[in-house]
Amino acid sequence: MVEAARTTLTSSGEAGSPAGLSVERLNDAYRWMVLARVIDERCLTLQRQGRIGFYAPLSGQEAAQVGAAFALQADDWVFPAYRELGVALVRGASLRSVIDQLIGNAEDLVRGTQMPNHFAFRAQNYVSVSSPIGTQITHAVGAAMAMQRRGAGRATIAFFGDGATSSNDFHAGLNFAGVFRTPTIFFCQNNQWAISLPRAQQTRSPTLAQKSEAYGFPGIVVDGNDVDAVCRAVLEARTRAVAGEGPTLIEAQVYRLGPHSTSDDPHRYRSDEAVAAARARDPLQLLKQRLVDAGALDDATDQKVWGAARSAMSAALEEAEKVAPVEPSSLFDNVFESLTPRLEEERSESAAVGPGAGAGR
Amino acid sequence: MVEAARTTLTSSGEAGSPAGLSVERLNDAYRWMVLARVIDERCLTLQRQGRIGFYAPLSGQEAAQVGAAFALQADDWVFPAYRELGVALVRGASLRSVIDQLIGNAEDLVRGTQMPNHFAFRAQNYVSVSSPIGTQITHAVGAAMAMQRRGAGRATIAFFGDGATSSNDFHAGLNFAGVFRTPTIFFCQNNQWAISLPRAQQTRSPTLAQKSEAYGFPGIVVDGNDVDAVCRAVLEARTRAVAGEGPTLIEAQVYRLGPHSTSDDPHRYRSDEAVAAARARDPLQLLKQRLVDAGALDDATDQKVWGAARSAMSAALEEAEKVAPVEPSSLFDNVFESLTPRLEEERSESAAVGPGAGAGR
Amino acid sequence: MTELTLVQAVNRGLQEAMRQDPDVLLLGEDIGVNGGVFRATEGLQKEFGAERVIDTPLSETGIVGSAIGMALYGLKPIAEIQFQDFIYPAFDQIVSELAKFRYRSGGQYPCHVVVRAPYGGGIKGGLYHSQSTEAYFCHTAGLKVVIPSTPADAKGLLLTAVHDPDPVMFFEPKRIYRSVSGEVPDGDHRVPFGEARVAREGTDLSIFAYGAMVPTALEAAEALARDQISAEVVDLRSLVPLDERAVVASVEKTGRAVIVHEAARFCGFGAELAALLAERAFYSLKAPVQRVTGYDTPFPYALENVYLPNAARIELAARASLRAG
Amino acid sequence: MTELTLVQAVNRGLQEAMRQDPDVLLLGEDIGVNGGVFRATEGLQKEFGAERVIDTPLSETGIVGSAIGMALYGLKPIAEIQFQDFIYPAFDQIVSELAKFRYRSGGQYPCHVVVRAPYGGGIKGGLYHSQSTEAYFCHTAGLKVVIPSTPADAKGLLLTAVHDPDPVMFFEPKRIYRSVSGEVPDGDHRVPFGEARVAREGTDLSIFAYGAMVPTALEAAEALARDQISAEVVDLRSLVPLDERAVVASVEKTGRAVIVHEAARFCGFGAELAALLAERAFYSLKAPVQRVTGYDTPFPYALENVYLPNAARIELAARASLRAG
Ligand SMILES: Cc1ncc(C[n+]2csc(CCOP(=O)(O)OP(=O)(O)O)c2C)c(N)n1
Ligand SMILES: Cc1ncc(C[n+]2csc(CCOP(=O)(O)OP(=O)(O)O)c2C)c(N)n1
Ligand SMILES: [Mg+2]
Ligand SMILES: [Mg+2]
Repeated sequence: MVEAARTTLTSSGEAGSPAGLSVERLNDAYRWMVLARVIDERCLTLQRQGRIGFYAPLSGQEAAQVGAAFALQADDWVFPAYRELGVALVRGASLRSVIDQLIGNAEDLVRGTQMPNHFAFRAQNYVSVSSPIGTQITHAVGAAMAMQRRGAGRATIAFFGDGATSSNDFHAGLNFAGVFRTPTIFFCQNNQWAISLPRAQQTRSPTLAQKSEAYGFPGIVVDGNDVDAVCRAVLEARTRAVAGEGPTLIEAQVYRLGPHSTSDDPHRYRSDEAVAAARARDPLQLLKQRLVDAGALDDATDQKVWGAARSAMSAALEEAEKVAPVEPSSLFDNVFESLTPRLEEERSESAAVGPGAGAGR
Repeated sequence: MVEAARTTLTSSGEAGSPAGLSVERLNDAYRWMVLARVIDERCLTLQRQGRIGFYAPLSGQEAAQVGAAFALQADDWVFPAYRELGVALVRGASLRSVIDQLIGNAEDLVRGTQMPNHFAFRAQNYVSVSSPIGTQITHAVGAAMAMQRRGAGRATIAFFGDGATSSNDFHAGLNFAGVFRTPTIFFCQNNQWAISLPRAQQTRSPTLAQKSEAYGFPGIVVDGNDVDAVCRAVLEARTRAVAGEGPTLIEAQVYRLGPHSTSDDPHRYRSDEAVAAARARDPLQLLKQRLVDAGALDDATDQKVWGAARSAMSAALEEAEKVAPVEPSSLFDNVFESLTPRLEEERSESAAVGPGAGAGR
Repeated sequence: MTELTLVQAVNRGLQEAMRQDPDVLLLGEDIGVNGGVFRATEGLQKEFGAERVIDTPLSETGIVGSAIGMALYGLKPIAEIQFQDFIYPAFDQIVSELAKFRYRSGGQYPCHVVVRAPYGGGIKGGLYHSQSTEAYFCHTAGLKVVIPSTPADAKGLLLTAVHDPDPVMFFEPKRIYRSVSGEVPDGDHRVPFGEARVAREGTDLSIFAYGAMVPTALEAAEALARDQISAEVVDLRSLVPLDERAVVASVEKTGRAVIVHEAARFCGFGAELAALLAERAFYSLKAPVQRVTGYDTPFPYALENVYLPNAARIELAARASLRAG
Repeated sequence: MTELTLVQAVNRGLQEAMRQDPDVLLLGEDIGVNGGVFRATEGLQKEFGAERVIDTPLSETGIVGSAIGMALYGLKPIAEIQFQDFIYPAFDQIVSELAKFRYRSGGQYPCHVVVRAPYGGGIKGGLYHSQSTEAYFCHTAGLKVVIPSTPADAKGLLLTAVHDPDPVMFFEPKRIYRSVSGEVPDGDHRVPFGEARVAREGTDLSIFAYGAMVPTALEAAEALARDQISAEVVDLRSLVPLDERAVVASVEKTGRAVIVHEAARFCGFGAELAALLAERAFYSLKAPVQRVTGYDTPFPYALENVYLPNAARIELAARASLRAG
């Protein structure tokens, strides 16, 4: 099994691998990917306009995310990082709820507690995102251990980046998963950068996938720009997981086309040429071409796809911006299930000061 | 290089590996190993008698420790765990200073601050031991990075156990070492147990040595009961290190013949038969046989070697037990280079209470 | 009722919780076949199997991280950290994740984990087997922090912790694991959080303590009583939520406070108690607040008896308080 | 003298230290070619090379652990943690190792590392880009803890930290990285540890603050002055060692204390200050001590302005103090 770590799955597939996505599903995938791209483009603008406070784009990672999400079942649990908006959408998180979170308004499911991109969608089994890198990896393993007790036929999937392979939780999580043979898929989107640090300086491991060998289970490298290949790799891993054959590490090789986040200026550390080269393999373009070649898409339809995504975005945004801001008193909610006496007092104290007192300087 | 991870060095050596130890050196090694074993036996008794508070024996790991220590230079830096007494002895730590530490008397080099076995011998470049598992591994890497700046021809070596391969610092340390190609030797004594947890439950990695591949450098499995093989493996790793070829992970396979420590009762979790089987490959017996076969040792001489070790131990113990206890006021030393006003106050407060006030219940 | 030592009471509490609810499970190092290095989990793997009493690899990061994952999915894991001194590799998981899951998900993902760890000195454990690190966790919003000082409370607070919907740090005074014993109710027994216990009533001054310092405080109170000084000893039991009312009420009665803990003084839990008194019992206080604590040094080995608060030091502080004001 | 922002002063402090001593080097995430996410290390890799300004893999454990190793060997590493919120993976290294190396080796292995981290709220950073975790480190014996509030102090305390033989946690108020500027001495400039700075003299009450809360406290003092209330503002600068004498002296003069910090109140640094006053300025205190702090919740996103102390809250507390007693 360890040998699999050296195998690169290509879109032509392998003997025994599940069949590829139908043209219909590929068409679906394309729509999700376009929607994700549209959200990215729009949000970068919204942030510049001060309408949202921060944004971390996923451009370049759409195929990896949509492909992975396509391979999952509703009962599987997703443990995402901050960049997995594409996965959330495919799993059914509404555009409105996404934008509510980006704004942090009164209808935001996380109640304005978190920065943009730090979603939680309980109904979609999309677990709450935190900023510290890698911490969700051990959670995915623990939840998978719980599934071993009472969640037959389910799996967990942890999403993380190339940088996260250096985290404590990567090591602990993969080791526990190996020892307890948990139904876990470790899905690493190697987008070649951890902010300004290139992949080559993150670790000397020839591939990230092969790190699984240190924990006694297989690792797979997959072309993350190929939605079909990604989907098949995750399907395979999921099949192994629910069959009790243990975890798999998948390295989806992609490229972060945009800045790390709206706080980042990538010109400081990488050349335009490198990005242009990566753009030549833009997953949206690759999939579009494939659909065009299959006669399933033409330019006019493509325009409509983009147009529909843009309208959906605008409509949701308009609604979300009408929602009231969060109530000041909600600051004290959800620290615990119920308020402690001290928190009650602080809530009163805070109400007495009044929101009118305004911010610090 | 990664392929080396699968290689088991045997005592017959490999093409290109340094020559084996001379009979003279093997004789030396035997004496150190006997001394270590004598200290172990004596200290288990001393602990039962309440003359020392705790002890962690190294029986079964003498060849691994003495073999590794033989391969090092005085200027190399050792980052030990709590079980590496054999290494300290070979590097020149005196028996007296060892026993002073076990007692925690006024001449203890660590001033009675630490539990037994938590040595520090600055003159021997044997860095201070702490209890948390694995933390010394990143220190060894940092010191090696410092050597890259101004310590040409030197290397660092981190000692740790099989359990420590699960620690955060193992992951961080090996990854940094790979990225920065540090002159570091990672020396794992896989004694098959982390207290009660057997090696197989620590990780599913087929060998511990191969974990190095995840960090892009070679790993080697060596028979840790063979002092010669260990020495050669470490020599090789050291040669690579000082030549700028980067780190090596060595897994010395041994067996912890005694309890984890004087607080442990191994009968709760392992069978006497398993231990008996391991005793059949007691490194002292193996080396003795080799020396006898080479005509370099006979029973009479062997008796003398043991006798000398026992006398040395008794003499040192007698001296050490005469030393005064540590001064109560020294409690406040070495928190910082000099006392802060608050610590000065606390020292006075403590002196005013007086040692006569006695302990809490 | 059964007469038990404190560690036996912990063991019975775990057993009771596991019998009550199949979703309760334990994970930690050496807790299975070995029964825990202090024997707190003795016999439990035998009764409940290796799938509910899980020996983990040597990684506190993994223990707490995976316990969180289990809790998110709906189980009720109890994670053991072998010594509180080894909790730091799990600190990120505890502070960044466990404490904040409910909050940051707007209540969607509560995270019901109990983290147990033996703490404190007095066992000749030196720097790394003696620490009292409760203040770190008390300062971390989102965690409850509980420390029993009697066998009955050990079982009763533990069962409350297991049924509490929030994360609970449950710290056990290992120094009195075996030296203290007492009657413990059989079966389900719960001691609520947020209620201090007056371990000894008194009128001249209040001594606040928790965990292993409670018997020491009582010993001091005994000694003071010989001189007709009536010391009240308040066992806080739950540090978060803190029974602030009981703390203030005691000082309103006595006018004097001596605060005792093993941890270093600076920014220790005693600072919060003293602050509380300076804010809320200001007009009742007749004398400066006294803290009797570990010194601001790492925990020593040879000199642990110099470092640790003892009855004599508490007595001295009490007398200083009585002389003042 | 040069007019600099606070973050520029940090940058000049690092540059000066590296020019003074070839053993000084920096390591951290994104500090090299990217110049740090706040630009604190801008230009330094260009001047000193990638071997002295080291971009590390994404591991705070590795950053602090390897910095310790470098320091043991004799270098003077300055480790950057990108946000103080991400210091927890290094907590074990800081608390178990960095803080205890000198002690546990009987002085044989001092461990001279400076750990820099931007801290605090006010930048819309939410739970994980806003925390103020100084209390954890202040409670840890063996660490010095320093927080500047002006550009001159930022440079001066940083240079003192680099030359100090002990481990120093150097926390930078990122919220005022650019909003505050001032004259900074060129070249070698040192501000000693353990000396508070009276940022504004006053007679009616004392406001204690540090870091980003100092300008806020001054703003409140300004507002109070309009009502003829004379507030003294004490900028603590060094939390460990703390200038206890200055704290006590100020309250001996004014009789009233308002303590301000961003961190949660419970067991925060303010508790230690209040305790100190309850112990050592007891007879001078005319009114209950007031704490104006972050609430006992995780740091929020949308409501950070409700959470964070501001001039209005400080004013209210000051007036309450003046009304009392
Ligand atoms: C523990 C921790 N350290 C540092 C950071 C700051 N930081 C945020 S994102 C990031 C890089 C993450 O890289 P990667 O894991 O590859 O994910 P990507 O952003 O590329 O999706 C860093 C260093 C953090 N969030 N958490
Ligand atoms: C971080 C941490 N967790 C737990 C412990 C308790 N503990 C002490 S030794 C040990 C087992 C160590 O096993 P290994 O690394 O194989 O070393 P060995 O004792 O076999 O030499 C454990 C769990 C510890 N010291 N540090
Ligand atoms: Mg990345
Ligand atoms: Mg071992």
